[in-house]
Amino acid sequence: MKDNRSIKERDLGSKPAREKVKIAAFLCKWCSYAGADLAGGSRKKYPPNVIVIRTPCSARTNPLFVWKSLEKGLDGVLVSGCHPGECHYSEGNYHTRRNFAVFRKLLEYIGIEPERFHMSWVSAAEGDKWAEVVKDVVKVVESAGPNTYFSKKKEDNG
Amino acid sequence: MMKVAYYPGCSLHSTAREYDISFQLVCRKLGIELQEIPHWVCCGSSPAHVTSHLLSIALPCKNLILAEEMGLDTVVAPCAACFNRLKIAKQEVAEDSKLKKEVEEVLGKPSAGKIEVKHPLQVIIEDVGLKKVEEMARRKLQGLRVASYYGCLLVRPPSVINFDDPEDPQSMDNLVSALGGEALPWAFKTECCGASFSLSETDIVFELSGEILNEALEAGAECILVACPLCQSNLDLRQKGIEKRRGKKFNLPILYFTELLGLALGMSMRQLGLSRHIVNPSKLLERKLAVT
Amino acid sequence: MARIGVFVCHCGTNISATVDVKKVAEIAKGFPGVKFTTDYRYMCSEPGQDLIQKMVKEHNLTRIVVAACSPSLHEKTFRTCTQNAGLNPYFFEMANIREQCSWVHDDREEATLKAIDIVKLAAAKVGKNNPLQTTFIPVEKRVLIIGGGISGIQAAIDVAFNGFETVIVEREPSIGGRMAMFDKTFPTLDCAACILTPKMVEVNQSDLIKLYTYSEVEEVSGYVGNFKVKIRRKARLVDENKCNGCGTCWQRCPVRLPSEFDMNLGKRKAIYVPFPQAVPNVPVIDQEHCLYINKKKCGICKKVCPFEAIDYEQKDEVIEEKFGAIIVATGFTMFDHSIYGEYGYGKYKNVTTGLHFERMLNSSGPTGGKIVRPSDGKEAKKVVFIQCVGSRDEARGMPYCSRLCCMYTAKQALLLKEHNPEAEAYVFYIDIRAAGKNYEEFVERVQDEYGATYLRGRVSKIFQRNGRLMVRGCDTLSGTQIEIDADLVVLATALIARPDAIKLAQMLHIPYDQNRLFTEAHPKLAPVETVTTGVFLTGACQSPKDIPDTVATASAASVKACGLLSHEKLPIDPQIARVDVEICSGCLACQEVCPFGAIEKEEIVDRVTQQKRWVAKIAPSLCNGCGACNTACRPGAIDLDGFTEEQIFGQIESLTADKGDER
Amino acid sequence: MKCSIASDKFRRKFAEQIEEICGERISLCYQCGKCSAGCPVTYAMDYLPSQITRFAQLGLTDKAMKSSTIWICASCQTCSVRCPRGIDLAKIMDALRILAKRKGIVPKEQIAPLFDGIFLGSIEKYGRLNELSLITKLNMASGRPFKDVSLLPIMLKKGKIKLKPQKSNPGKEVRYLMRKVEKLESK
Amino acid sequence: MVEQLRQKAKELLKNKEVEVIIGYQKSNNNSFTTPCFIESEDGVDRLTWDEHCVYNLSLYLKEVKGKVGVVAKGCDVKSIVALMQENQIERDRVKIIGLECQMQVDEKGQVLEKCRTCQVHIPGMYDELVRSKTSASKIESKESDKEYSVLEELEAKSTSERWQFWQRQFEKCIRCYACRQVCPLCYCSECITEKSVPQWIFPSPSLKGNTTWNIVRAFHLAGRCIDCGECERVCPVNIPLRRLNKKMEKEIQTMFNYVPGLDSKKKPPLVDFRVDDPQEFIR
Repeated sequence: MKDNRSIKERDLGSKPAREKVKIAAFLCKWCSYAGADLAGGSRKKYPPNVIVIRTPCSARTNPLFVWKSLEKGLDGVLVSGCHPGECHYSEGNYHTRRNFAVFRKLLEYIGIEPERFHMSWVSAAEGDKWAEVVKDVVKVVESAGPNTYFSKKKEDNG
Repeated sequence: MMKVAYYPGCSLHSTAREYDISFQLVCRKLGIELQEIPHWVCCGSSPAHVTSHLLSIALPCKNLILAEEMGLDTVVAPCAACFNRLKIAKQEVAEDSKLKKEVEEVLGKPSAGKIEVKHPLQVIIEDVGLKKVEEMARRKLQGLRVASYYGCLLVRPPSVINFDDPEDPQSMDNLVSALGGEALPWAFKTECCGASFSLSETDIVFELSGEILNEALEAGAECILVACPLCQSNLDLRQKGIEKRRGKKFNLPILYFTELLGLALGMSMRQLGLSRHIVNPSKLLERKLAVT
Repeated sequence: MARIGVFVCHCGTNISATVDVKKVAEIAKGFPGVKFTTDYRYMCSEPGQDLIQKMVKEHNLTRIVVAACSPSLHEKTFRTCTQNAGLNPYFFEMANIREQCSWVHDDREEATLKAIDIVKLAAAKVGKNNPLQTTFIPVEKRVLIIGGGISGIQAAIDVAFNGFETVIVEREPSIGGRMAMFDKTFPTLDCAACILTPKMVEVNQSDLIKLYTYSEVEEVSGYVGNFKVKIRRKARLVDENKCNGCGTCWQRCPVRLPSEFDMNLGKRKAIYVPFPQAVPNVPVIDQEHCLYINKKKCGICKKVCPFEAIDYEQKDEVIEEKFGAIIVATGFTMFDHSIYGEYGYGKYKNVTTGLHFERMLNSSGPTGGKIVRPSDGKEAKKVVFIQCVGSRDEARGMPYCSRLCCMYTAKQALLLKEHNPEAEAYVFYIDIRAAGKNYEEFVERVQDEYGATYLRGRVSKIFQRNGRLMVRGCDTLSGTQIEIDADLVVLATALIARPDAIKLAQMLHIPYDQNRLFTEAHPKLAPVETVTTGVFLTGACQSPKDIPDTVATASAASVKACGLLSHEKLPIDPQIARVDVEICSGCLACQEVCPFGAIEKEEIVDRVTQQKRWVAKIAPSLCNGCGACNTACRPGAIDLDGFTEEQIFGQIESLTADKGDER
Repeated sequence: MKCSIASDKFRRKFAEQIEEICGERISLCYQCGKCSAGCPVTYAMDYLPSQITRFAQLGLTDKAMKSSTIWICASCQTCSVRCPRGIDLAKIMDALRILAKRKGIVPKEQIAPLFDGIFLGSIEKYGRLNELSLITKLNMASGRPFKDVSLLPIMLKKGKIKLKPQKSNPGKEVRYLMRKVEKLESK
Repeated sequence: MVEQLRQKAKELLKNKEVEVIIGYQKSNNNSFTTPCFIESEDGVDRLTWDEHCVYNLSLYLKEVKGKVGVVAKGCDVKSIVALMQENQIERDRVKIIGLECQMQVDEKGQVLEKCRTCQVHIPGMYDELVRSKTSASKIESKESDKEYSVLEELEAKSTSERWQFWQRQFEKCIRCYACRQVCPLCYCSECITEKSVPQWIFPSPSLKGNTTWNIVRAFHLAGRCIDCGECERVCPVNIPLRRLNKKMEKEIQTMFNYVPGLDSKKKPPLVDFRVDDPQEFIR
């Protein structure tokens, strides 16, 4: 995660308080959603900026959902699924990985900050990891600030 | 005509002159032009890699760069130790970008990446081909019973060397069979002769080389074929001492495969420098091959 | 327009301590379509559920949102409750404000705002839920068992005992598998044949068990309850119905060949039964070597057969049968040690494997129970056993432990001593893994009573000197290198998946691991199931197993299969993919990504052009509802019920409709 | 002799040091002993090669580095080729020797390290190995002045060694290269 | 060459191997060529071939039913391969008359950008081949003509500069969908943009809708676009669409070592995977 690491290295703590970012997270129900549940079960604390949309498999998450989220004004998107080789449907997350490997390149090329899209593998046993991922993602999205892609020109309501 | 860079290494200019002579002669005959790398340096052999990893990579790389600067795409190294060090250096630099940077800093030049490192056996088997060798042979080996001894460094580690089998190599055996000799199956083809201890821990050489000689003799060998100056020196120079310790006569000539190939191609023992061997091979060769 | 009811749960104080549930209920009133909201202490309790049902009636609600814990806990509970309220059970969504909200945030205001978002998300989705009907499929009450070793035999007996019909498909001419080759079994030293043969006979005599030996599964289609299976019955050239196994033919056959069953240590004929107790006791003609088939000479077997059972013209036959469930019992094969140059590349005759040794021990085996050197047939007095050959070897073999070699090696060392008390047994091992019942005690006996010499270390080289084997090993416990001259070396080679395991896995749509071993649905809680409903695993095709474990999994798998078959009909989850053929352009990208082979190509007549064209068709019973096909479908012709595009768009939109409004 | 195992942190650091030098992970070793079984020179070692790896795993660095084993290893790579975990033990032996040299705990009685130094000295001077000078210097340094003297006449006669160093002398370049290596490594 | 082409076309029609041949004919009023559909032997004289034949005629293959012959350059054949890969045409229904092309030119007589870096001047698949006397593959390419050099300028820009660049481009879009109509791989009978429940793309021209449309199209073509360049050629407002598609092509080639349109037996990259695919971007 080259791009984000460089951002993480910057001191984010000293940034002035700004508008709270909102992030949609598409989680597969078998691993990452269960991992997020486990984080709750073990009372791991993390920032409240991430709202979860539950999907059967990460492969259900069409890359274009990510674009629609950004188009509609969300500040960041996270997609999370089972670790490779652990997909409940045996190979769904391999397809997810390919789709997003390509799609994130398109986003960047079109001029979307790489800070806005994130992906992770979180298993049902990784409650801690889920909390860490959320903390990280929120930090990085905050560094990019609120989504203003279309806010200056309000010419349609699509 | 095939043109390759030639890295003789220290031994071929000293203890293994006859390997140098016979290899050059054989190459000329087979249509391979050898161009010695100007100002080549020692590959660092056994002491470098136990002293400094960087040094053990930088020294061979220095030679690879020199060879590449000659505009050739292959360098041939007859000494198995040199061959091994050159191959390892090339691979490690290719796989480790950090090491690559360090080596380039030491050498002040971009490291060579394209040049291929080969052992003479590889050139003869892969580039010339046994078929051609067989056609060109003027003398048959007349069933000469040969134990081919490859040593450790010629075939190990297989992931780097990528030539022949690490446990039961066949290239010299195939050459012997192609030339009409009898290639003996035996189990000590890649056992260590103690090469690096030749001068420091000579007792180990006596022990290990003694085992090899013994096993070859038991297998019915009349001579041992080698492809490395260190193997040759240990088995030849130390043979008398081994005989004394074991109380057993071996009298096994230790021939370079280039020498046997040279004989098959019609050259004389004198041309090939066979008089330089400590265990005199002339009786055997005169008797079996009727060469002079 | 949907009329949504939102029910916010306090979960005691689990939620209400951090989330202002009253406020959540209050604000939710303003969400599109929401007609009623309330909060309650325990929604999942009986009074809570009653409340929902009452409010549905009172406010004429058509959709329910319960904001409480994770759907993995109570989705099912509230679906039933929704159904009891007279609504379609899928007109319900759960908003997870406990695990993913109240438990992970401290700030009450922030947590409340987030809970509101979560409820909004659920309300946006539930408004667009489709009524889904659970469908049922009838069940074919037969079980297919692939493989007729001890595992398949046990499974067949258990299924038959439950009163269901089963078919065993076995590739070899006889059932019995590897166990039929063994001499005695550890740790009790029962004779393998004595405990296996009665089971083989039972299988043969059961009215409910059909045997297709010398047969292979060629194609599997369909789904749980309705598998259609094509089976190739290879031509035996002997009529099974006429032959009574008298043996005249094979006694007279002039062709002598190495016997595979005897690991090439003994001979068989070109017409043969693999071993005397074979079931069925009907020979097969080896077409590759039969003189009549190849040269039109001989023909003796046909001449001497008193029942005219020999039929040289017989051809392979492919039959198709239907099954409700499939049990995979294909077993294992042995690792080929000839990749190890240091052990002589398989060239030394006296370097053998455990199975060779097993045949030699067997008194009805090729050596009549004598332990000999295969090179010259002389008695082997000094035997070196080497464990972990190909096991626990990431570099060139299998990374895993083969699990039973420790035990059978100990058994073989013991039997060697029993056959010849003068013989010496040396065992090179790395760790002794003897974790079964009475296993450790057994190994102790072998070392103590029988005096087998155990050396802890791996052997590095075996070579031949003067016709004897030199074994160069090491005893790491004493710190010494050891060289033993042996008559015979017995390698405990790894148990590995069969070479064609992947082909079968693809046919059945079951996953396999990096070692080509079939993968169970869950390593702990579903150890004999696979992710393909209706396909079960038993025995060593899943991982190396000894006989007790194999028999246990066979019984487990048969219970699972019978459980399925005990239903007249099976429900299928309606949250699956469907194709809009009007939009589908037939690129079949969906077919490429479907992990279950649930998508087929179907020819339809276009409604507008009246021309034929291809479209994708989904088999509902094979679809598991992962949604990979949706993503692959460019025009959006596929949708996934329960997670439709409209629902997900609605969820995204709900999050952004009033972005910043709350702040 | 009782021996207490080094702390976790120390062991990890030592393992990392070895990995840093040679890229091999000692933690992969599960002590099957195949290296020791195939090693041609165990008979001359005080500990088995597998025991050296074990010492390294336990952080018993002195035990590993002061053993004769690491100096007796002939670098023949038999162990590396056959290791079921794919560990290149020959490289670990190299790394231990390098570490021992760095720490200055090379046992006096070991001749191999003397040989290494004199060999490198020779190529530092001449760019290539001068065998005659190597033999004489090594014999003097190891206190065996007459070792192999009986072989000298025949070697001279057969042209195996020459009294004069070779004509070409790329020593300068090797010296330059060695300085650079030292500089880089001291960083 | 033209004679050879007409001869081959004639034979195909005569032997009833095809019912119709899709080719190029001279247009009436200028040096340009237009597609033509020839159903009888005597019509073959209309066929022509020169550097002005730029259209990708594979576009019509799906529409024309029955046995059909098509005149195709190397790049066009790539789209035929892609269509076969995606089940849209059956190989045995189509006879390909491959043409060795000599670099096609635009209205101004300039060699097309795509031709300068083309690797398939001789088609990779054909039933009949018409060779050229002046082979284009012999024409030396310049250093600046590297496969992806067209992307370099934009790639070097910062994220926000790129956003502004593309926004300026998309602002121009009038949603005429000419890019889609001319694309051989945009064959869906109903395009996602026509879908209203849910609405993926806001239908009338607007910056947001235009951006979404172009992103959706670029992603739908990822791993499939064979770079015939037709979309960019027909765009009335000159949006540099090739730079979008080429970028996807480059990334997919780097990550998955896949080039579209070369092998009809291969799975397209976005419905395929390898266990060791790159994933350094995933936490």
